[in-house]
This record gives sequence, structure tokens and C-alpha cells, in this order.
Amino acid sequence: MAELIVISTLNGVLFGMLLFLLSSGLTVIFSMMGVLNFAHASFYMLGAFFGYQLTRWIGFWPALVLAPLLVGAVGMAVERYGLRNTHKHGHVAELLLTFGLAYAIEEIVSMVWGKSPMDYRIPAALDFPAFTVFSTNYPAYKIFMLVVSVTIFVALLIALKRTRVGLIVQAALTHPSMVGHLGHNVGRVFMLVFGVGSALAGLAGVIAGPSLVTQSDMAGLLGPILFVVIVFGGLGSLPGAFIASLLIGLIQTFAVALNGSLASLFGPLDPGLGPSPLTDIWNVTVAQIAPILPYLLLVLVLIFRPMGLLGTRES
Amino acid sequence: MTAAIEVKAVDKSFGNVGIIRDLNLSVAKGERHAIIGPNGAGKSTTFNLISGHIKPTSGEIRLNGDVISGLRPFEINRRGLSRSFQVTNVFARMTVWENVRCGVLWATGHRYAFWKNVDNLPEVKQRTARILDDIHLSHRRDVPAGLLTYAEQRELEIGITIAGGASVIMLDEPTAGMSHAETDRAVALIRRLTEGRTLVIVEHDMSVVFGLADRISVLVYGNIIASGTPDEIRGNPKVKEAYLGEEID
Amino acid sequence: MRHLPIAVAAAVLMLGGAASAQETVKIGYIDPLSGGGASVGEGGLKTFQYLADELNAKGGVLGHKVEIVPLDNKTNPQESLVQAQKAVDAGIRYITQGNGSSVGAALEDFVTKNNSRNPGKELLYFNYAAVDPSLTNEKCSYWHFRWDASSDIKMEALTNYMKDQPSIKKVYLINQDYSFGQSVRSDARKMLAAKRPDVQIVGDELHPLLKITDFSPYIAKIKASGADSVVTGNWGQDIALLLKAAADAGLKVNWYTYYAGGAGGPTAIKQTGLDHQVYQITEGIPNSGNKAAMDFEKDFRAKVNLSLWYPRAVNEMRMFKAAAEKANSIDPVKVAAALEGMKFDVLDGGEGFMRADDHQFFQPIYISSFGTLADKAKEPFDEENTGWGWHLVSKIDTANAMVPTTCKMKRP
Amino acid sequence: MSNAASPAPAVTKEEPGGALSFYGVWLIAAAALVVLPLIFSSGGSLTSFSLIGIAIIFALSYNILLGQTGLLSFGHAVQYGLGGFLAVHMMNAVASHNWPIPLPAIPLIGGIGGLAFALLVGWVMTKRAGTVFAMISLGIGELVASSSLILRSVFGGESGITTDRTALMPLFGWTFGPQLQVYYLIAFWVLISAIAMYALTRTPLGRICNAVRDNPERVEFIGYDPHVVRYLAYGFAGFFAGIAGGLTAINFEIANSAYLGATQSGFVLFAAFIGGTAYFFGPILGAILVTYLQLGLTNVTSVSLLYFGIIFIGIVMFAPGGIAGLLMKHRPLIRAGSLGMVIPSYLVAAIPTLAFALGAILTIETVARYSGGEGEGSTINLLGIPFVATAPATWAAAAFLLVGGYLVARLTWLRVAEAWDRAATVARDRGYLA
Repeated sequence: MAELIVISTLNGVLFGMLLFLLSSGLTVIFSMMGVLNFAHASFYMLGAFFGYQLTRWIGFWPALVLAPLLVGAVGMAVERYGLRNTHKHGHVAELLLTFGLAYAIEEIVSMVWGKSPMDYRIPAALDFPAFTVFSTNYPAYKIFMLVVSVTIFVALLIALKRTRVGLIVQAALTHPSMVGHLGHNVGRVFMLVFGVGSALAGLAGVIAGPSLVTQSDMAGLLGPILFVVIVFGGLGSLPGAFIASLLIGLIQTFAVALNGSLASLFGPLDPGLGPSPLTDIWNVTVAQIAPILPYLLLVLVLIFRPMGLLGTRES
Repeated sequence: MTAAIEVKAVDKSFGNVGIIRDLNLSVAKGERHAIIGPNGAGKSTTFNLISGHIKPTSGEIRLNGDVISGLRPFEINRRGLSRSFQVTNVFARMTVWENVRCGVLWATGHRYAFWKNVDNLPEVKQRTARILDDIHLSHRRDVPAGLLTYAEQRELEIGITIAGGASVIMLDEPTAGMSHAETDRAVALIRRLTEGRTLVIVEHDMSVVFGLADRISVLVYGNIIASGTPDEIRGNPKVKEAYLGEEID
Repeated sequence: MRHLPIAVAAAVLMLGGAASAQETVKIGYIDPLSGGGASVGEGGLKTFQYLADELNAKGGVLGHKVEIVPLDNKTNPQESLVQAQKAVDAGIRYITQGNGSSVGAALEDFVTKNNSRNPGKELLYFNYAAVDPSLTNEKCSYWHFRWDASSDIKMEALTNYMKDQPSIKKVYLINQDYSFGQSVRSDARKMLAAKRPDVQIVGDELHPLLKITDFSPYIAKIKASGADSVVTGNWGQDIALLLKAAADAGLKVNWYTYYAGGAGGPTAIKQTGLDHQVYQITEGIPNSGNKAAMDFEKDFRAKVNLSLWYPRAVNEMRMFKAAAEKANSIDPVKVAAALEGMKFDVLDGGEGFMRADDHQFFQPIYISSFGTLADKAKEPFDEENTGWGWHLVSKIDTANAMVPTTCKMKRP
Repeated sequence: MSNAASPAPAVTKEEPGGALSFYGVWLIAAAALVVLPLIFSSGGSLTSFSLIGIAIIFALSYNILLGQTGLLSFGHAVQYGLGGFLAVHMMNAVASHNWPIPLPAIPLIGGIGGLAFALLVGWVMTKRAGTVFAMISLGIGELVASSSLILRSVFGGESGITTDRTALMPLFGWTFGPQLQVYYLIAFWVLISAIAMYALTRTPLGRICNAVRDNPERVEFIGYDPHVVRYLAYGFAGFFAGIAGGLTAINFEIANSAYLGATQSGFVLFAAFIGGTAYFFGPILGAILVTYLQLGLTNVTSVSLLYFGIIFIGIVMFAPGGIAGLLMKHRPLIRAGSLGMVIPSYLVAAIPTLAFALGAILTIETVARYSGGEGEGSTINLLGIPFVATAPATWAAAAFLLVGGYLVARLTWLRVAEAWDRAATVARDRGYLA
């Protein structure tokens, strides 16, 4: 049991940090530009695929640097040639643009790389067990992922506190209307922020790719959870996104580790009842409902705290 | 007689910043009351507080004797208070006619009806037409509001505000950004349309204020420093010092 | 199928109605050709096209040329019905499908209704891979024939093998949370309890279908349970990722799988280094030792550039020809009658038969393990260029791979 | 009503005396629905028409949210699917109990199912509009779709629940076995649903929905609670989506979890938006086009979804009013008689634009063939010309069309814009454009 707890905590924190790498970019972009980037998870996927391809060509370490830069460039192009032109049609149009983009990126990726999982391997230098907990190996690569995520998290904090753009971003987070007063540079700042956000998502993809699965449906699987994270944490709140990321990462991992069901808690129902929604609910295990837990949480938080955990904004 | 609007000891702070401090204001029924004050004094905040757009941190607001502080804007509106906005705030993609008609619908009792043909409601039709006539926009009735000129949008704004027949009308800088000719027209319009109703108006243009208002309150740093007839205000030394001395010479 | 210019023409045809000469026997291939399952569907399509070419090279079926008509269903039951209707509208009388029992159930229902409502326009449904037992039990239809061993048949064969393996003591079940995974799980429990009551089921897991990206929590649970064997019906990324996570955590157990050999699976196993620890249960293997089958495999690989993943498709197409010749007609009603109870020598050797009671084909079942191949001369075929291949562990004869049916067949 | 009669330039409003033309439109629509299967009588076209009919109701119901009330939903299929499931269960119950309920009444049950669920979750969902609503609808959609796989007794797992539409009592000798009878059933519901939804836009609630879409803040100050308005709109949208779901259940005689999923929700968003959300008939156009493409494109290309995505992005960026918006843009020009001024420039622009599109198609198909592992010898048939995917000539042609088409198209579209300005000026001068 202790073994399960340790491993699950590590995995949960790791997944949570990955979520945060994505949700931080999404939150900042949303705060500044009012755009919820539906294609954000697609940038994560692009990161993984670029990472895979570049790893085959030039090795993992250069790919780790280059792939996020490429994704960032794609993101900047999307901002410059797509969103900026759509801005005049309002936020709904912008959201729809990114929705269509998510769709197109998935199709392009599966067109170029196919639908099967890629053989994206962990670099040999990191392919060893880092330590053993109660006879279970914990892979060094996962520790590496954790280190990278935490490093980026810290770097992001410093960048927000120390750089000019960081200060603008911070101002935007607290006073969204301020962004309008940035003057003629606003376009460049937006492009930069969008690029950095996409690059972060891309980085998450590069490091997650070998450990999780690199496949053309990876964006579709992660995307909805990402939106849960940022709505749950409170739209536009960076600390909220952080807490929500970790929480959801941990909840999902721990739910899988639990075997309980109502039947195991209160004993099985009378078998004479026959199948009904009650028996379905009675017999389902926590592990089975793990993937819908984030959405249940979302509904609960909306009933009891419509702004999200740390949100302050109406919409 | 109960006052139309009674604001008692209202405070409003955002975070630690107190915008409104111990605000007291009383507007009698049928009175034309202007609120003036320098930029950032809290005039719009006062409007937002009274109309329910934001909730006071403490204190009490009454409309015709009933407590309305804490109510939602539509609840306050249904009790007979209607307001306009400083920034034009119309239904941009709907026509002028439909803009005004939306303002009429609740008051004529049609509420959320989904079983009535909106074009077949004689009372709504007449009232909308009369208001369009009043605001001189009949010839533009089928133009989407977003395509109107600025001055026309301001007039439409007033039209929507009075459409519901509220007894208390609050206008937030109705003539802001208008030329002299347009301003004169707007003032005449306001004077005519608010006949027999209570009017609260925020205005920067002093000629408008002194020409229109029965009483004037001066708001400085979230606090009413003086309240009285135009003549009293003109002669008030505190006002002169805080406000008039700087801006009106 | 991919002629862009015809976009317009096809549209007109769709509206105008397409009838065509009955000279060729058209078989509608309803499987995913776009969307998530496309790679699998494309593989199946190539297999069937190869088999059609094989038949045509030998004069076709009763002189009729055989043509495979690809119909993309995106693994979606509703879309499958649209495609099936399209096939009917185009005068196609035979359809074949494999991916997804939910699609299979929808098609079986469609075929039954279509045939009762449109006599004279009957449609036969040849199922080559949808393995939900219900298709030949409570949902059974006279117009449906299944060549793949249903999941309970495979479990019957597997447990018949396991009962003679004393080293198996603690078994962990992990399956996808949907009808197929659930039937694997319940059959395993039932059959193991009957044949090896001493074996302990130390875990029984159902996880969401194709939604898990990291199996390490499950692996931690398996490890904690002390299992020596894992039985799983997982397929696609769910098996690849499961094995990957197991290798990462250093879990040493034997894996008894249904679909470890699917596209990407062999690569994943090789990557994890689980040499001869992953077993698969199939109705045929490349290195079966049967000369005819291995010659076929060689030619197939040379021409299609794929391993033969569907020996049952070979049986299906060859048996279709035999049945048509027996009936001396390509009319689906007559072919169906001829197929009932028909005996047939399967590709890998041995006799199978199409049971009339439920239209399930029974055949020998193979258990093989994946790993290094000791004798390249005897076992020439590796998978996905890994150098590793399937090694025959046990062959279960048809008689030991039989299950009863609850089907109450309604014959026309 | 003296003021209303003042000589006003008609801008977007339909002409007075519309009652006749109003009923005329619906009568023509009804006649078309009756006659259509007589002209195109093949089984394939009946199938297509039935699907298009259902898509029309579904897309119109979606537009109650997006076009009328400004609510962007990513989970509209939930109401549609639940309506479908309820309809299937009802059909099975009716058949097994021999209740005297004919099949044509079943879609109403589906509608009630959609409505009930919409009312159940709608209150929480519609508290907020905009992005938050969009995300919540996405979350609820995922929640319901995933839960449907857990509640097997109700949703039948991934196989779903099947039914037999002919098992209900026949109506006037109709068993609804043949597709033609099902088509007429669907056509009947399309007509009354469309009329009902159109009527809804002409009610006080419908107009206030528009007001909430344009400016929810202001609505609060004219006595309305935007939350209630959104909630009611959500309920109506759910009701009509449920009808569409019920019809789908009748058409396919099956309901499964795919009905509830993101693909369906995306489909209806595509249909409504591509058609144009600003006009009532927009989603109808969109539903016809998207269903049609969906049925036809999959036959000719393996990357049909990519084309969908590109078309959608194109519409969002260059014609946010959708097809209907593009068409209606020309109305003032037609009235002012200045349409002729833009036609030549359109024709000129069409050639390089088409070349650009062909270049794009050729590029996409070449890449698709290449990575599909069938590059060798595979040919792309474009306008009857076979292109070999591996031939450098093909790549050159693709690149030439793509780049050349783009450069020339850019120039010609500038001319279109100029021509437009001139034509619009004329229209403005003649009082047909504000």
C-alpha cells in the first residue's frame, strides 16, 4: 500500500506539472488576449511529433531545444496571420478559429505521421531505473521530466517578476483592461506571449512524448482535461491553474490506484434486482471512473464556486 | 413623502481601495438631480451602486422607500429605475426599432413569452413607435444600431433607457462627446422625455448641468461635499475650492 | 476510391442512384479508413484486396470477378449503417467487417432488418474480427457468419492450455472497460475457476478504453498483487503502453494476450525486452510450420509488405468461394445455406467448420510467444523488422476450442 | 403609426406585406420536401435526404444557442444523443406493451428527453456566457459521453441499444419499414420544427435572446435576467436537438454512445457556422452542405476531415457570416442593381483562386499518399488528369499552382475589393445600404 502511495504521488505530481506546463501558457494567453486557445493541446502534440522527428534526425538533446522553438514559431505564425486578423470579429470567432486549427493540426499530424503510435524512445542516457521503492523501479526519465517541469516553472516565475514582458503579463493578469493601453507594441507582445505559451506546450510534448504515447489523438485526449484545469482553477488565475493542475494530476493517478466501489463498501446489491442504473453505479470502481473525475469536479466547482478556485473574473 | 432615491452611509471599496466613503444622497420624486465632480471622484461608481451593477460594501440604498441595495440590476429595473451608460451600450446587431422594443417588452408584461408573436403586440408597437418618434430616430428604424452615428447612438441609448417607463431615470454623461448643436438637441430631448419623472444625471458639461438640474450634488473623492440648488452650489465655498475653482473659470 | 474529380460526379451519383452490372461479385469492406482506426482498417483492406486478386487469378467465383469495395465507417456504428445502406443502394450483396464489436452488433442488426424488409435484396455479413460472443449468442442472426474465434472460444483454448501449466499460480486480469474487455474478464474468471480452482485471481482491473496514457499506476498494482501471470484482452495503444510501463517498472510476469501482435505491438515488445514473456492467442501464426501457409505468408509479405494479421480473412474468402461453388450460385441466400455446417481446411492446417447453430466458425487455436527466433530456417518470419517473431507454444485442436451457444437461430 | 410609415430606406428588413411571402416560403418548402423523393428516388438519395433533414433540425437547434443567444456550445450532442436514447427506449417500450403510440410521435419523446436534460443541467451551465460557457459545455459533454459507457443498463455500452421501428403500430397502413416512409416522417418533422424555431425567433423571448447575445450587461438594465434568458434558450435548443436525436434513432434504429460525443458536437458546430449563424436559413444551408460533404468526401479522399478543418478555418477568417452571410451581403447590391459591377472581378478572381485551391488539394493529396505508405505509383485524379504522387512533375505542378495561384489571387482579390467599394457606393447612394 505504501508503495502504491509513493508511486502514485510521484506520478500524480509529474502529471500535474505537465498539466501546468500547458495550463500556464493557456492562462497567460487567455488573460492577455481574451482568447481561449482551443489548439493549445495541439501545440503539445506538435511538440511531441517534432521532438520525435528531430530525435530521429539529430538526437534527443538538440530536439529538446529545437522542437519547442519550432512549436513557438508555429504559435507566433498562428497569432500573427490568424488570430490578429480574426480579432475584429470578436472572441467567439477567435475561439472558433483555434477550434478549427485544433482540428486541422490533428488531421495534418495523422496525415504526415499516420495514426499509429510513434516509436519515440527514451534517450539511452536516461533509460535506467532512478531508484527502487519496495522493489518497483522508478524510471530516471520520469525524474528528468519532473526536473524539467519544475525548472521551467521556476524560470517562468522569475521571468514574470523580472522582465518587462513579464511585468506586462502580470499587469494583464490583474487588470485585463490595462492591456489595451500598451500602445503600439501590443501586437508584438501578444505574438511573443503566444509564442512562449505555445513553446511551453511544445516542450511539454517533447518530454512527455517518449514516456506517454506519441500519437495523433494525444491532443484530443488531453485537451478537454486542460480546459477543466483552467476553469477549475479560475480563468486567468495562474496560482489557480497551478493548484488545479496538481490536484487533477493527483486525483487522476490516485483514483486509478483505488479499487473501491459502492459494492465493496456496502456489500453487493440483491442479485435479484437485475441490471439497472443503480447496479451500474453500485458496481463501478473508482478506477473505472477515473477519467470522468475531472469533469465531475468541474460541475461541482461550478455549482458551489462559479468563478473557479481562485478566479475573480465573471467571464 | 419618501424620496425617489435615498443613499445612506454607503461605502464601496475594491480590495483595500475605498472608492466611495460614507455616501449620502437623497433625490426627491420628480426632481432633476445632477451629480458633478472631478474625474475619478466616483460618479460612475455611484451610478453603478444605485443601479445594482455593483454591490455596496456597506450601507443602504432605497428606491421609493424600498431597500434595493444587494438586488440584481434587473430586479431594480423592475421596481422602476432605469439607467443609461457613459459608454454607448446598445444592441449593436439589432435594428433601432428592435433596440427600443426590447426596452418596452418587460414593462408591457410580455416578459419571457415564447408563445406570442412579437410583431403582433399592438401596445408594444405603439409605444416603440412613440419613443422612436420622441428620440427622432423613426427614419432610421431599420438600421442596425451598430451602424448609427455616435450622436444617434447616444439618443438611442436614452430611448432604450426610458422605453420601460421607469419612474426614475439615471443618465450617465448623456452628452459626452457631442457637438454644441447636438448637445442642445439632447438636452431638450432629456428635458422633454423626463417630464414628470425623477432624473439623476452625471454630466461634465456645466452648461447642461446648470441648465437642467433642480438640485446638484458635488462628489469629491467618493464623498458628497455639497448638495443644493444650482445657486447654492455656485455659492458654496467648499465646492469652489474642490472643484469649480479648477475647472470652471 | 480516391479520385478527387469525382467528388462532384459521386455526389450526382449518390443522388441519381447508382446501379451497376452484377458481373462482378462486390464485397463491401466496411471498416475505418480514416479517423483513429485507419491504420488497422487499411491493413485489412490490403489483405482483402490481395485475397480477391488471388481468387480472380484462379478464375474468380463461378467465373465472376471479385471486387472489394472500401467503405469507410470511422469505427462508428452509425457511420457503418450509412455505409451499409450505401452498399445496399449500390447493389452490393456481401459486406465484411471486423473492427469493433459495437459496429458488428449494429451491422448484424441492420442486415437482419434489411433482409426481412427487402426480400430478394438480401445482404450477407461476413465478420472477420468482431469477437463479442453476443454476436453468435443472444444477438445471433442467420445472415451473419463469423470466421474469427470469439473471445470466449479463445479463452476456452487459453484456459485449456493454462490448466496444464503448474507454474501459473496467481493471475491478474486487466482489461479495457467495454463489452469485449468485460467478456474476456468474466470468461477468464469462470473458466479458470472451473479448470484450475487452485489458481488465485489476485486482481481484476477494468480501465477506460484507449484513454490511459500512463499505465504505471496499474503496473504498481499488479506488482503489489504478486501476480505471476497477467491475462489481458487489451489492443492498440492499450497493450503497447501497458507493456511499456511494465518494462519501465521492471515487472516480471507472463503476459497472456489477445492482441499483443497488432500494429506497433511487436515493436513495443521488442523495445521493452520482454523476450518470450508475451503470449498471444490467435487462429494462426506465421511460423506455424505448415508449408502451404508459410508459402502464402511469404508471398503475402512480398506483395503487401505486411505480416498476415488475418489468417481468418483467408479462410473467409476461400470458404466463400467454396460455398458459392457448392451452391452453384452467388445469390446470398443460397450461399448462406451452403455455408451452414460447412467443413473447411483452414490455412494453417487442420479442419474447421461453420456451426449451423450460431454461424460461428470453429478452428484450431494457437498460443505463441514473442521473442528471439532460435532457428531462422524453421521460423523465418519476424515482425515489424524487429528480428523477433512468434514462436509456437501450443496448438489447441478444434475439439478443445469449442463453446456452447445460446443462439436460437431464426431461419428464413 | 404615422412614424413607421415615414419613407425609410429599407436596409435589412424584409418588405412589408410579408405575410403572403412568409407563408409562401413555407408552402414551397413543404412542396419541395414532398416532391424531392419523387425526382431522386434511388435508395442512396433517400438516405442522404433523411440525414440532411435530421442535420437541418440539429443545426437549427444549435443556432438557437450560437446565432440567437450567442452561446458557443461544444457539447450540443448531449441533448441530441439523450433524445435519441429516450426515443429508442420509448420505441422498445411501446412495442413490448403494445401502447397505441404511432412512430411519428416518437421524436416528440426525444425532444422531451433533450429538454429535460437541458433544464436539469442548464441552470448551472448558463450562469455564465462566453468562454466559460463554452468550456463547461465541453466538460458536460465529456462527462455525459463517458458516463454513458458506465451506465450500461441504460446506454447499452458501446454497442448501444437497438430497436425496430416497424414493431410499433402502423399508421394509415404505413409500417415505416421502407426508407421512403421514414423520409416523409423526417420531412414532416423538419417542416414543423423549422417553422417552430422560426416562430421562436419572432417572439418576445426570441428577441430578448438576440439582445442577450449582443449585450448581456445592458439586458439587465431593461428588466431581464440574462441568466434566465440563456436558460430558456438552452432548454429550447435541447428540445429541438432531442427531436433530431429521436429522428436519428428512428432512421438508424439504434442509439449508442457515439451520439453523445465530441464528434457530433463538432459536426453541428461546423454545420451551423459554415452555413452562417446570423440568418435563420444559414444553418439549413450549412447542414445540407456539411452532411453532403461528409457523405461524399469520404469516398474520394482519405483526409476528408482535413478539408473540413480548412474550410472551417477559411470561413472563420474570411467570411465569419458563413455562406448565408456571403449571400446576404449581395442583397443590397442586387436591389440597387449594382451587382453587375462586381461580377466581372469575381470571374477574374475565380481563376487564380481555383488554381490555388487545386494546388492546395494536390499538395495535400501528395503528402497523404506519401506518408500513407502508398506513394509508389499511386495516382491522384484531379479534374480528370492523373497525377503520379511520386513524380517530380506533380510536385512542381502543385507548387506552381499553390504559389502562382496565391500571388495572382491576391492581386485579383484587391480588384474585387475595389469593385465592391464602387458597387457599395452606388447602393448607398440609392439608399439600399446604410
